[in-house]
Amino acid sequence: IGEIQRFIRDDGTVKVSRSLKETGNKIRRARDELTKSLSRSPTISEIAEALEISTEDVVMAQEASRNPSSIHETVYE
Amino acid sequence: MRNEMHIRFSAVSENESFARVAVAAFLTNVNPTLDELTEIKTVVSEAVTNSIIHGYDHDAEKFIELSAVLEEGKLDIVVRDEGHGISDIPEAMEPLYSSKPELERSGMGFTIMENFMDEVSVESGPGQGTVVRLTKYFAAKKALCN
Amino acid sequence: MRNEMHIRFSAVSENESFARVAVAAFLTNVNPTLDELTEIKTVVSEAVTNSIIHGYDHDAEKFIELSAVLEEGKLDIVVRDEGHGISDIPEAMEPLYSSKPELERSGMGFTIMENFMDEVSVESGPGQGTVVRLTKYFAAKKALCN
Ligand SMILES: Nc1ncnc2c1ncn2[C@@H]1O[C@H](COP(=O)(O)OP(=O)(O)O)[C@@H](O)[C@H]1O
Ligand SMILES: Nc1ncnc2c1ncn2[C@@H]1O[C@H](COP(=O)(O)OP(=O)(O)O)[C@@H](O)[C@H]1O
Ligand SMILES: [Mg+2]
Ligand SMILES: [Mg+2]
Repeated sequence: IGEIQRFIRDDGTVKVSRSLKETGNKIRRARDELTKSLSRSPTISEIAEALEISTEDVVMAQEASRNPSSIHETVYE
Repeated sequence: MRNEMHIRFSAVSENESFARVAVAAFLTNVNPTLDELTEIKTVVSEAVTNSIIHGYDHDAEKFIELSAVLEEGKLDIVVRDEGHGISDIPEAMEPLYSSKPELERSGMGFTIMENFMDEVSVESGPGQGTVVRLTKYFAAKKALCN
Repeated sequence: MRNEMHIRFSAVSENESFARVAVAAFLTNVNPTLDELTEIKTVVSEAVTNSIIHGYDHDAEKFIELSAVLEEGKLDIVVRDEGHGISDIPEAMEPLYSSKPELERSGMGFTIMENFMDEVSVESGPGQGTVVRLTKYFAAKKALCN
Protein backbone atom coordinates (compact mmCIF):
# COMPACT_ATOMS: atom_id res chain seq x y z
CA ILE A 1 0.00 0.00 0.00
CA GLY A 2 2.94 2.37 0.73
CA GLU A 3 4.13 1.73 -2.83
CA ILE A 4 0.75 2.63 -4.24
CA GLN A 5 0.52 5.77 -2.17
CA ARG A 6 3.94 6.85 -3.34
CA PHE A 7 2.86 6.11 -6.88
CA ILE A 8 -0.24 8.21 -6.46
CA ARG A 9 1.70 11.07 -4.98
CA ASP A 10 4.22 10.94 -7.82
CA ASP A 11 1.71 10.66 -10.61
CA GLY A 12 3.04 13.74 -12.34
CA THR A 13 0.62 16.27 -10.95
CA VAL A 14 3.15 18.05 -8.74
CA LYS A 15 2.88 21.74 -9.49
CA VAL A 16 6.07 23.40 -10.63
CA SER A 17 5.53 26.29 -8.25
CA ARG A 18 5.79 24.00 -5.20
CA SER A 19 8.80 22.09 -6.44
CA LEU A 20 10.62 25.32 -7.33
CA LYS A 21 9.94 26.88 -3.93
CA GLU A 22 11.50 23.85 -2.23
CA THR A 23 14.56 24.06 -4.46
CA GLY A 24 14.66 27.81 -3.85
CA ASN A 25 15.07 27.23 -0.12
CA LYS A 26 17.97 24.82 -0.76
CA ILE A 27 19.58 27.42 -3.01
CA ARG A 28 19.37 30.03 -0.27
CA ARG A 29 21.09 27.71 2.18
CA ALA A 30 23.78 26.69 -0.33
CA ARG A 31 24.35 30.33 -1.21
CA ASP A 32 24.92 31.26 2.44
CA GLU A 33 27.32 28.34 3.01
CA LEU A 34 29.29 28.94 -0.17
CA THR A 35 29.46 32.69 0.42
CA LYS A 36 31.14 31.91 3.74
CA SER A 37 33.55 29.29 2.43
CA LEU A 38 34.49 31.21 -0.75
CA SER A 39 34.33 34.70 0.81
CA ARG A 40 32.40 35.87 -2.25
CA SER A 41 29.08 35.32 -3.96
CA PRO A 42 29.03 31.84 -5.55
CA THR A 43 28.52 31.52 -9.28
CA ILE A 44 25.43 29.91 -10.63
CA SER A 45 27.38 26.80 -11.67
CA GLU A 46 28.91 26.48 -8.19
CA ILE A 47 25.40 26.43 -6.72
CA ALA A 48 24.26 23.91 -9.32
CA GLU A 49 27.20 21.61 -8.53
CA ALA A 50 26.69 21.87 -4.78
CA LEU A 51 23.02 20.90 -5.08
CA GLU A 52 23.53 18.47 -7.99
CA ILE A 53 20.91 20.20 -10.10
CA SER A 54 21.08 21.94 -13.48
CA THR A 55 21.87 25.64 -13.83
CA GLU A 56 18.46 25.88 -15.51
CA ASP A 57 16.80 24.76 -12.29
CA VAL A 58 18.89 27.21 -10.29
CA VAL A 59 17.65 30.09 -12.47
CA MET A 60 14.01 29.00 -12.26
CA ALA A 61 14.04 28.23 -8.53
CA GLN A 62 15.88 31.40 -7.55
CA GLU A 63 13.11 33.40 -9.19
CA ALA A 64 10.32 31.30 -7.68
CA SER A 65 11.60 31.80 -4.14
CA ARG A 66 12.11 35.51 -4.59
CA ASN A 67 11.00 37.60 -1.69
CA PRO A 68 8.95 40.49 -3.10
CA SER A 69 10.53 42.96 -0.70
CA SER A 70 14.07 41.96 -1.66
CA ILE A 71 14.39 44.75 -4.23
CA HIS A 72 14.09 47.32 -1.52
CA GLU A 73 16.36 45.45 0.88
CA THR A 74 19.02 45.31 -1.83
CA VAL A 75 18.82 49.02 -2.43
CA TYR A 76 18.60 50.29 1.10
CA GLU A 77 20.97 47.91 2.82
CA MET B 1 -6.43 37.04 -21.69
CA ARG B 2 -3.93 36.59 -24.47
CA ASN B 3 -0.25 36.64 -23.58
CA GLU B 4 2.53 36.35 -26.13
CA MET B 5 6.27 36.43 -26.45
CA HIS B 6 8.55 36.30 -29.44
CA ILE B 7 12.26 35.66 -29.10
CA ARG B 8 14.96 35.97 -31.72
CA PHE B 9 18.33 34.57 -30.70
CA SER B 10 21.71 33.56 -32.10
CA ALA B 11 21.78 29.99 -33.45
CA VAL B 12 24.36 28.65 -30.99
CA SER B 13 23.93 25.51 -28.90
CA GLU B 14 24.39 27.51 -25.66
CA ASN B 15 21.04 29.12 -26.40
CA GLU B 16 19.23 25.79 -26.42
CA SER B 17 19.11 26.00 -22.64
CA PHE B 18 18.14 29.69 -22.78
CA ALA B 19 15.21 28.88 -25.08
CA ARG B 20 14.03 26.09 -22.78
CA VAL B 21 14.10 28.26 -19.67
CA ALA B 22 12.49 31.22 -21.45
CA VAL B 23 9.51 29.10 -22.47
CA ALA B 24 9.33 27.56 -18.99
CA ALA B 25 9.36 31.01 -17.38
CA PHE B 26 6.67 32.22 -19.75
CA LEU B 27 4.53 29.23 -18.76
CA THR B 28 4.96 29.82 -15.03
CA ASN B 29 1.89 32.06 -15.30
CA VAL B 30 -0.34 29.01 -15.91
CA ASN B 31 1.35 27.06 -13.09
CA PRO B 32 1.87 23.81 -15.03
CA THR B 33 2.79 20.48 -13.46
CA LEU B 34 6.44 19.39 -13.45
CA ASP B 35 5.65 16.79 -16.10
CA GLU B 36 3.94 19.26 -18.39
CA LEU B 37 6.85 21.66 -18.07
CA THR B 38 9.42 18.94 -18.71
CA GLU B 39 7.56 17.89 -21.83
CA ILE B 40 7.33 21.40 -23.22
CA LYS B 41 10.99 22.05 -22.50
CA THR B 42 11.98 18.80 -24.22
CA VAL B 43 9.95 19.68 -27.29
CA VAL B 44 11.45 23.18 -27.49
CA SER B 45 14.94 21.66 -27.20
CA GLU B 46 14.30 19.26 -30.05
CA ALA B 47 12.98 21.94 -32.39
CA VAL B 48 15.69 24.48 -31.55
CA THR B 49 18.45 21.88 -31.85
CA ASN B 50 17.12 20.89 -35.25
CA SER B 51 17.33 24.51 -36.41
CA ILE B 52 20.89 24.86 -35.13
CA ILE B 53 22.20 21.53 -36.45
CA HIS B 54 20.14 20.80 -39.55
CA GLY B 55 18.85 24.25 -40.50
CA TYR B 56 22.04 26.22 -40.05
CA ASP B 57 24.89 23.68 -39.76
CA HIS B 58 25.99 25.54 -36.62
CA ASP B 59 26.33 29.00 -38.18
CA ALA B 60 26.50 31.31 -35.13
CA GLU B 61 25.73 34.37 -37.26
CA LYS B 62 22.21 33.10 -37.98
CA PHE B 63 19.07 33.57 -35.91
CA ILE B 64 16.22 31.41 -34.65
CA GLU B 65 12.77 32.72 -33.83
CA LEU B 66 10.77 31.18 -31.01
CA SER B 67 7.24 32.32 -30.23
CA ALA B 68 4.80 31.30 -27.55
CA VAL B 69 1.20 32.42 -27.38
CA LEU B 70 -1.05 31.53 -24.46
CA GLU B 71 -4.78 32.03 -24.78
CA GLU B 72 -7.42 30.33 -22.68
CA GLY B 73 -5.37 27.24 -21.88
CA LYS B 74 -4.10 26.84 -25.42
CA LEU B 75 -0.37 27.13 -25.93
CA ASP B 76 1.00 27.70 -29.43
CA ILE B 77 4.74 27.45 -29.90
CA VAL B 78 6.44 28.30 -33.19
CA VAL B 79 10.12 27.64 -33.94
CA ARG B 80 11.35 29.19 -37.17
CA ASP B 81 14.69 29.23 -38.95
CA GLU B 82 15.77 30.55 -42.33
CA GLY B 83 18.10 27.64 -42.99
CA HIS B 84 18.44 24.83 -45.51
CA GLY B 85 14.90 23.53 -45.12
CA ILE B 86 13.55 20.01 -45.58
CA SER B 87 12.78 18.51 -49.00
CA ASP B 88 10.78 15.45 -47.92
CA ILE B 89 8.79 16.36 -44.80
CA PRO B 90 6.93 13.02 -44.30
CA GLU B 91 10.25 11.15 -44.50
CA ALA B 92 11.90 13.62 -42.07
CA MET B 93 9.08 13.07 -39.58
CA GLU B 94 9.33 9.27 -39.63
CA PRO B 95 10.55 7.76 -36.36
CA LEU B 96 14.30 7.02 -36.47
CA TYR B 97 14.87 8.89 -39.73
CA SER B 98 17.88 11.21 -39.53
CA SER B 99 19.84 12.82 -42.34
CA LYS B 100 22.82 13.04 -39.97
CA PRO B 101 23.04 9.62 -38.31
CA GLU B 102 26.84 10.07 -38.18
CA LEU B 103 26.31 12.73 -35.46
CA GLU B 104 24.54 10.14 -33.33
CA ARG B 105 21.29 11.97 -33.82
CA SER B 106 18.52 9.61 -32.80
CA GLY B 107 16.07 10.55 -35.53
CA MET B 108 13.44 10.86 -32.80
CA GLY B 109 13.06 14.65 -32.62
CA PHE B 110 9.79 14.93 -34.53
CA THR B 111 8.45 11.77 -32.91
CA ILE B 112 9.04 13.28 -29.47
CA MET B 113 7.29 16.49 -30.54
CA GLU B 114 4.28 14.54 -31.81
CA ASN B 115 4.19 12.49 -28.66
CA PHE B 116 4.24 15.37 -26.18
CA MET B 117 2.16 17.93 -28.08
CA ASP B 118 -1.45 17.85 -29.23
CA GLU B 119 -0.69 19.22 -32.70
CA VAL B 120 2.51 19.43 -34.72
CA SER B 121 2.85 20.91 -38.18
CA VAL B 122 5.93 21.53 -40.30
CA GLU B 123 6.28 24.00 -43.14
CA SER B 124 9.55 23.75 -45.04
CA GLY B 125 11.20 23.47 -48.40
CA PRO B 126 14.78 23.33 -49.74
CA GLY B 127 16.40 26.75 -49.20
CA GLN B 128 13.21 28.12 -47.65
CA GLY B 129 13.86 27.58 -43.97
CA THR B 130 11.65 25.64 -41.60
CA VAL B 131 8.67 26.56 -39.43
CA VAL B 132 7.56 24.08 -36.76
CA ARG B 133 4.21 24.79 -35.09
CA LEU B 134 3.40 23.03 -31.84
CA THR B 135 0.12 23.22 -29.94
CA LYS B 136 -0.82 22.02 -26.50
CA TYR B 137 -4.13 22.35 -24.68
CA PHE B 138 -3.41 23.13 -21.07
CA ALA B 139 -6.81 23.61 -19.55
CA ALA B 140 -8.05 20.21 -20.78
CA LYS B 141 -5.01 18.43 -19.40
CA LYS B 142 -5.45 20.17 -16.08
CA ALA B 143 -9.09 19.23 -15.75
CA LEU B 144 -8.10 15.59 -16.22
CA CYS B 145 -5.48 15.73 -13.49
CA ASN B 146 -7.55 17.37 -10.78
CA MET C 1 31.82 35.36 -29.78
CA ARG C 2 28.78 37.56 -29.98
CA ASN C 3 25.52 36.20 -28.62
CA GLU C 4 22.25 38.06 -28.80
CA MET C 5 18.59 37.71 -27.97
CA HIS C 6 15.63 39.96 -28.64
CA ILE C 7 12.30 39.42 -26.94
CA ARG C 8 8.99 41.05 -27.67
CA PHE C 9 6.27 40.37 -25.10
CA SER C 10 2.83 41.55 -23.98
CA ALA C 11 2.96 44.49 -21.57
CA VAL C 12 1.37 42.68 -18.61
CA SER C 13 2.84 42.55 -15.11
CA GLU C 14 2.94 38.72 -15.19
CA ASN C 15 5.70 39.06 -17.78
CA GLU C 16 7.93 41.02 -15.45
CA SER C 17 9.05 37.74 -13.94
CA PHE C 18 9.33 36.16 -17.40
CA ALA C 19 11.65 38.98 -18.51
CA ARG C 20 13.82 38.56 -15.41
CA VAL C 21 14.23 34.82 -15.88
CA ALA C 22 14.83 35.13 -19.63
CA VAL C 23 17.73 37.52 -19.06
CA ALA C 24 19.08 35.34 -16.24
CA ALA C 25 18.91 32.26 -18.47
CA PHE C 26 20.66 34.10 -21.28
CA LEU C 27 23.44 35.13 -18.87
CA THR C 28 23.98 31.59 -17.61
CA ASN C 29 26.47 31.25 -20.48
CA VAL C 30 28.89 33.64 -18.72
CA ASN C 31 28.42 31.91 -15.34
CA PRO C 32 27.59 34.99 -13.26
CA THR C 33 27.55 35.04 -9.48
CA LEU C 34 24.16 34.98 -7.77
CA ASP C 35 24.74 38.61 -6.70
CA GLU C 36 25.44 39.72 -10.26
CA LEU C 37 22.36 37.88 -11.42
CA THR C 38 20.16 39.46 -8.76
CA GLU C 39 21.40 42.92 -9.75
CA ILE C 40 20.74 42.44 -13.46
CA LYS C 41 17.31 40.97 -12.76
CA THR C 42 16.43 43.88 -10.50
CA VAL C 43 17.44 46.35 -13.17
CA VAL C 44 15.41 44.53 -15.83
CA SER C 45 12.40 44.51 -13.49
CA GLU C 46 12.62 48.26 -12.94
CA ALA C 47 12.85 49.08 -16.64
CA VAL C 48 10.10 46.63 -17.67
CA THR C 49 7.80 47.78 -14.86
CA ASN C 50 8.30 51.39 -15.96
CA SER C 51 7.24 50.50 -19.50
CA ILE C 52 4.13 48.67 -18.24
CA ILE C 53 3.05 51.29 -15.69
CA HIS C 54 4.29 54.62 -17.05
CA GLY C 55 4.73 53.86 -20.74
CA TYR C 56 1.52 51.96 -21.36
CA ASP C 57 -0.72 52.59 -18.32
CA HIS C 58 -1.23 48.80 -18.12
CA ASP C 59 -2.51 48.32 -21.68
CA ALA C 60 -2.18 44.54 -22.18
CA GLU C 61 -2.50 44.90 -25.95
CA LYS C 62 0.85 46.68 -26.16
CA PHE C 63 4.34 45.19 -26.45
CA ILE C 64 7.70 45.65 -24.80
CA GLU C 65 11.01 44.83 -26.47
CA LEU C 66 13.90 43.54 -24.41
CA SER C 67 17.29 42.84 -25.97
CA ALA C 68 20.49 41.47 -24.53
CA VAL C 69 23.78 41.32 -26.38
CA LEU C 70 26.83 39.64 -24.89
CA GLU C 71 30.22 40.26 -26.45
CA GLU C 72 33.55 39.73 -24.71
CA GLY C 73 32.29 40.28 -21.20
CA LYS C 74 30.20 43.30 -22.15
CA LEU C 75 26.47 43.01 -21.64
CA ASP C 76 24.15 45.48 -23.36
CA ILE C 77 20.51 45.42 -22.36
CA VAL C 78 17.89 47.51 -24.13
CA VAL C 79 14.28 47.92 -22.93
CA ARG C 80 12.01 49.67 -25.40
CA ASP C 81 8.35 50.65 -25.37
CA GLU C 82 6.20 52.68 -27.74
CA GLY C 83 4.25 54.35 -24.96
CA HIS C 84 3.68 57.85 -23.66
CA GLY C 85 7.35 58.74 -23.34
CA ILE C 86 9.07 61.13 -20.91
CA SER C 87 9.11 64.90 -21.42
CA ASP C 88 11.79 65.85 -18.88
CA ILE C 89 14.38 63.06 -18.73
CA PRO C 90 16.79 64.62 -16.18
CA GLU C 91 13.88 65.22 -13.80
CA ALA C 92 12.58 61.66 -14.32
CA MET C 93 16.02 60.26 -13.46
CA GLU C 94 16.34 62.20 -10.20
CA PRO C 95 16.25 60.00 -7.08
CA LEU C 96 12.77 59.87 -5.52
CA TYR C 97 11.08 61.62 -8.47
CA SER C 98 7.91 59.82 -9.52
CA SER C 99 5.06 61.05 -11.67
CA LYS C 100 2.82 58.49 -9.97
CA PRO C 101 3.58 58.78 -6.25
CA GLU C 102 -0.06 57.85 -5.56
CA LEU C 103 0.74 54.29 -6.71
CA GLU C 104 3.40 54.01 -4.03
CA ARG C 105 6.10 54.03 -6.65
CA SER C 106 9.36 54.80 -4.90
CA GLY C 107 10.80 57.02 -7.60
CA MET C 108 13.99 54.95 -7.32
CA GLY C 109 13.83 52.95 -10.56
CA PHE C 110 16.39 54.93 -12.54
CA THR C 111 18.57 55.34 -9.46
CA ILE C 112 18.65 51.56 -9.02
CA MET C 113 19.59 51.13 -12.69
CA GLU C 114 22.42 53.64 -12.39
CA ASN C 115 23.60 52.00 -9.21
CA PHE C 116 23.82 48.45 -10.54
CA MET C 117 24.89 49.09 -14.14
CA ASP C 118 28.05 50.68 -15.54
CA GLU C 119 26.20 52.81 -18.10
CA VAL C 120 22.57 53.93 -18.36
CA SER C 121 21.10 56.05 -21.12
CA VAL C 122 17.51 57.04 -21.82
CA GLU C 123 16.03 58.14 -25.11
CA SER C 124 12.46 59.39 -24.92
CA GLY C 125 10.01 62.13 -25.76
CA PRO C 126 6.28 62.77 -25.32
CA GLY C 127 4.35 60.32 -27.52
CA GLN C 128 7.59 58.81 -28.83
CA GLY C 129 8.04 55.86 -26.49
CA THR C 130 11.08 55.19 -24.36
CA VAL C 131 14.36 53.35 -24.93
CA VAL C 132 16.51 52.51 -21.91
CA ARG C 133 20.05 51.26 -22.62
CA LEU C 134 21.94 49.52 -19.85
CA THR C 135 25.53 48.32 -20.03
CA LYS C 136 27.52 46.15 -17.67
CA TYR C 137 31.09 44.91 -17.98
CA PHE C 138 31.17 41.35 -16.78
CA ALA C 139 34.76 40.28 -17.30
CA ALA C 140 36.09 43.27 -15.36
CA LYS C 141 33.73 42.61 -12.46
CA LYS C 142 34.75 38.99 -12.33
CA ALA C 143 38.46 39.72 -12.35
CA LEU C 144 37.90 42.05 -9.40
CA CYS C 145 36.02 39.40 -7.48
CA ASN C 146 38.62 36.64 -7.83
N1 LIG D 1 15.04 22.92 -38.84
C1 LIG D 1 15.40 21.97 -39.74
N2 LIG D 1 16.06 22.33 -40.87
C2 LIG D 1 16.43 21.40 -41.77
N3 LIG D 1 16.19 20.07 -41.63
C3 LIG D 1 15.55 19.65 -40.53
C4 LIG D 1 15.11 20.57 -39.53
N4 LIG D 1 14.50 19.87 -38.57
C5 LIG D 1 14.53 18.58 -38.95
N5 LIG D 1 15.16 18.43 -40.12
C6 LIG D 1 15.36 17.16 -40.86
O1 LIG D 1 14.51 16.18 -40.29
C7 LIG D 1 15.28 15.06 -39.85
C8 LIG D 1 14.63 14.42 -38.65
O2 LIG D 1 14.67 15.29 -37.53
P1 LIG D 1 14.61 14.63 -36.09
O3 LIG D 1 13.40 13.79 -36.01
O4 LIG D 1 14.73 15.73 -35.08
O5 LIG D 1 15.89 13.70 -36.03
P2 LIG D 1 17.44 14.07 -35.87
O6 LIG D 1 17.53 15.51 -35.46
O7 LIG D 1 17.90 13.15 -34.80
O8 LIG D 1 18.09 13.84 -37.20
C9 LIG D 1 16.66 15.62 -39.61
O9 LIG D 1 17.65 14.60 -39.69
C10 LIG D 1 16.78 16.65 -40.73
O10 LIG D 1 17.12 16.03 -41.95
N1 LIG E 1 9.02 53.70 -19.91
C1 LIG E 1 8.57 54.89 -19.42
N2 LIG E 1 7.59 55.58 -20.06
C2 LIG E 1 7.13 56.77 -19.59
N3 LIG E 1 7.60 57.35 -18.46
C3 LIG E 1 8.58 56.73 -17.77
C4 LIG E 1 9.11 55.48 -18.21
N4 LIG E 1 10.08 55.12 -17.34
C5 LIG E 1 10.15 56.08 -16.42
N5 LIG E 1 9.24 57.06 -16.66
C6 LIG E 1 9.05 58.31 -15.86
O1 LIG E 1 10.16 58.46 -15.00
C7 LIG E 1 9.72 58.54 -13.65
C8 LIG E 1 10.75 57.94 -12.73
O2 LIG E 1 10.89 56.56 -12.93
P1 LIG E 1 11.42 55.66 -11.74
O3 LIG E 1 12.74 56.22 -11.29
O4 LIG E 1 11.42 54.24 -12.17
O5 LIG E 1 10.37 55.92 -10.58
P2 LIG E 1 8.89 55.34 -10.40
O6 LIG E 1 8.68 54.22 -11.41
O7 LIG E 1 8.88 54.82 -9.00
O8 LIG E 1 7.96 56.48 -10.64
C9 LIG E 1 8.37 57.85 -13.63
O9 LIG E 1 7.57 58.27 -12.55
C10 LIG E 1 7.80 58.24 -14.99
O10 LIG E 1 7.26 59.54 -14.94
MG1 LIG F 1 16.43 16.41 -33.98
MG1 LIG G 1 9.98 52.71 -11.80
